[in-house]
Amino acid sequence: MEQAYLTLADTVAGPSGPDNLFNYLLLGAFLFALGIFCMITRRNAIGVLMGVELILNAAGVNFVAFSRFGNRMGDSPGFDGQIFTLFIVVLAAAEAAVALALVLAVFQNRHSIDVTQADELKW
Amino acid sequence: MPSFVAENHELMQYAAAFGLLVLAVLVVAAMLGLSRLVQNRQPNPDKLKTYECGEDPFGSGWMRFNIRFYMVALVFVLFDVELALVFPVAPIFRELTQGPGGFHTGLVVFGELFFFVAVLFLGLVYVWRKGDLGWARTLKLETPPPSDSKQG
Amino acid sequence: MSAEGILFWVVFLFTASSAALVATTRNILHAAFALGLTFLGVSGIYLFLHADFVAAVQLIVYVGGIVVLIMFGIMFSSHSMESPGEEPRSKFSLMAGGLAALGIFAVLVLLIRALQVPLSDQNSAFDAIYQRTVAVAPGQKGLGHYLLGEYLLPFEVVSILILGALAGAISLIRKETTTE
Amino acid sequence: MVGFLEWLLSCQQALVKWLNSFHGPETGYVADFVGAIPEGVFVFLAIVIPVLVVGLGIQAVAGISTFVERKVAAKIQLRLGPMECNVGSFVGAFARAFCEKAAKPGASMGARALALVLGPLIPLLDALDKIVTKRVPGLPIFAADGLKLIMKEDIIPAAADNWLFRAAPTIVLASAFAALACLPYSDRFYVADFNIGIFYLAAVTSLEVMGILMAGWASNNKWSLLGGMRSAAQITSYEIPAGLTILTAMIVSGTMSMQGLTVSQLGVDNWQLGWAWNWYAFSNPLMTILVPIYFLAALAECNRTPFDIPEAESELVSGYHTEYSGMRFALFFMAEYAMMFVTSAIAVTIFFGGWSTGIGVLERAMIDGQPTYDSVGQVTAVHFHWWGSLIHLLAFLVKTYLVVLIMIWVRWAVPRFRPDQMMALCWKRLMPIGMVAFLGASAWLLIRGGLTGGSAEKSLQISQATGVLSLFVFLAVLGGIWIWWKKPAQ
Repeated sequence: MEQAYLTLADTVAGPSGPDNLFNYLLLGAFLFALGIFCMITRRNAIGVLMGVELILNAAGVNFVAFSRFGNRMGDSPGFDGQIFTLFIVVLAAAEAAVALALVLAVFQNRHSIDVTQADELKW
Repeated sequence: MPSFVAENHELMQYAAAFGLLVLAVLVVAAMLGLSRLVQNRQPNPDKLKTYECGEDPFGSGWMRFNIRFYMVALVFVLFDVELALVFPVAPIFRELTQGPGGFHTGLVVFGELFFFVAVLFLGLVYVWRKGDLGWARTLKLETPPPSDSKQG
Repeated sequence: MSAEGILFWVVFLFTASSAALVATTRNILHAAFALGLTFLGVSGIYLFLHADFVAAVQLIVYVGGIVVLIMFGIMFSSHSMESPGEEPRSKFSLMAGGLAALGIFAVLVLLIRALQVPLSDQNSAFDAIYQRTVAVAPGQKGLGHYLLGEYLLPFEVVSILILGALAGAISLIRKETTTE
Repeated sequence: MVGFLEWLLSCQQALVKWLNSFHGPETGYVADFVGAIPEGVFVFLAIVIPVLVVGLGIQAVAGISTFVERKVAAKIQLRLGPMECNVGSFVGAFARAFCEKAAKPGASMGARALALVLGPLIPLLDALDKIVTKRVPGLPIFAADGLKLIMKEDIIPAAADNWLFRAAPTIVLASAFAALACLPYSDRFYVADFNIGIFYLAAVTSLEVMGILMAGWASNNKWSLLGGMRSAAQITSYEIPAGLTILTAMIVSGTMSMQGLTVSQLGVDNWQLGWAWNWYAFSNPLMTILVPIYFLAALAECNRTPFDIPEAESELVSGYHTEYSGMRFALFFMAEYAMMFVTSAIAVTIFFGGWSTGIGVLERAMIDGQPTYDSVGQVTAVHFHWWGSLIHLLAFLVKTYLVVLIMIWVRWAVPRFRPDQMMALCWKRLMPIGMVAFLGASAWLLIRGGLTGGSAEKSLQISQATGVLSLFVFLAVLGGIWIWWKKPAQ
């Protein structure tokens, strides 16, 4: 492995398709970046929440991918990543429930859920 | 057993689920296509109007509804999540309790499970006692239009 | 390419494109629907990782629960329902968001590459990481043992957390119904 | 499916062997060709053929169900149409008329091609008329109904959200279709048997909600939106009792796999093996209590009466599919009947022994080789003769369709709930009962483990005691339903 630099193609080098860890990491990175984009650009509070969900999914993909491919590296038998993803899903549900309740409460008071307009600390 | 199956047993099974999803899309396309071949299409503005029992539709169809729907979805999501966490525990319970010396392991596991479900039950009791499961309660309390209590 | 590989790329592209739709579509309800499809695709990805149980949880909680909740939320929170959430986005926020997303994506790709370099240095580990770990027993049984053993505390704490979330969210909404 | 692939591969080998037995050059070439077919082709076939069989089969079931529903409705409500209406031999007559028309100049090429196929079939269709059509009244209505649905104009309202409107029926149908993948049709003939079988089913059927909500929203119609919301609230709510039932079944059986659930209901290895009283509905009192709960949840998830609040035609025109016409409407209906079949199949699997016939002598005769047992004598794996598998397939379909028939019967015999009653029933009745049954089942399993201490003999005695108890509970449940039924209206 005398390569001085790696290209993007090398990033996903190795077996193609489902046998390659880096494909999953790439998908995770893509979902994460899209989630960030969604969070920044959306003015609707629920749209921002969708961005958060995308990011959480990106994290989940990475966790499960490492639990499958990474376990030869250490001594873990490989379910930790799945358990973590399980908890991520659960916490995402709790987060979505509370966040949407907050959004509805804000909407009730201000008749708008545009996050750019909810800029006073108190109303 | 052939090599492919030995390696991809589980994945190949899920390919069938994927195949059925694709088949559903194909069935929709085929049936709509077949229908498109034999049907007589003459759309006109009256036909394309939103159906409102023959009257001209007033306003948009997208209107606000009783917030109870939202309440139900919210309670559902949280209970659903709790169930989803109990699911992996349930199938191992039998093998933990049956068999020699299973009682003591089982007692611990049952305690853990009981705590979890008891908290779930507490949530149900809370929601119940606060009256959030009743459908038309607050509408009756605050604003009494009787027509609204049935709608929704 | 094997049939498995083709299937994988189909699911991969499906997930990525519906996620792109979530971020770019202007109609917020379309975004919610695309979000559901993204979750569906991600659960397919979990299947490729032999995490069948997590995939099912993803479906039942995300698609069956959270997406429905979000759809309800959208329906209850847009007051002009004519064009649900057709939101004009400012050029500035689009540019800022695009830059941030691109930057983060670039950093992540660099990180992934950085991960690959040490792996490729030690040949044995590099080979090992490409090998699928089929030796692990099928999903659900192991997960259950973990939840009751090593991860017992989070398992029980989560139930209390959800109770708290339930009480909090419900009381927020309840205030709405009574003051309305 | 794996078994099917093995069978295909063995067929290939047998064919090669047979062709080589001629020792001729021509057959030798063919043998080489057959032998050179890559394994991937067979893998593809092993996936696609079962998928097509169940996918097209469910459409046949849905079609038949609409007819059966009409017949049942007519029986109950004394409707004359499906009971009396018959024009005799219309299938053959229709084909003959079509072919005559196609033979005339000016007919389209498509019609001529169809006539070429249809023409030789006319004697067959006449025979069909003689045997079936003349004797079953109501068939012409069924045929006309299908024809009407196909020929109706497909209208998408101008105000609707075009894309979501088109996508919604696909989602609903896809969720019902995907569930077909892991139903235990038979011990040998099944599409797939996932490790997490029943959890997969619970997950996949919950996709339906998204489609229904989309249909309601995309129509831009007040009735549709209200119907879609009601439906979403109802289906999601009733998923919780259904999930509790499934959890209890998992606790009791110790497996999530649909085949595993079925095999675990074959019972213990003695003369009782395979008899119907081993089924969970008759052998475990807590499961017996859950039977009506799951049945109600299944009705609610299919939007069937008494839970047809989402499409209550006296209040909401037709609910979330008000704006759908023609074939798109038919797709929703197909999904509904497919969903009925799926939920019935789940009920049959977790309560009524899946593909088991329930006749111990017959099951014993069909077993090929020796079953394997766990430490307490419970059957864990068993292999049947191929004809036994066919009988099991038949048994599963008959049992499932019996449950579908009960659902149809209930639809025409019971009035609709109010939304608040529906909610109260789910959250205030079924949920607590389901939770208590779940905890009770696990507590009982614990006590049982303590009592037996792993001995097969004691385990058997306890099984028999609970079996008798469960029989009484089952009779009590039936009696309760009977009393409720006969109770004079207030």
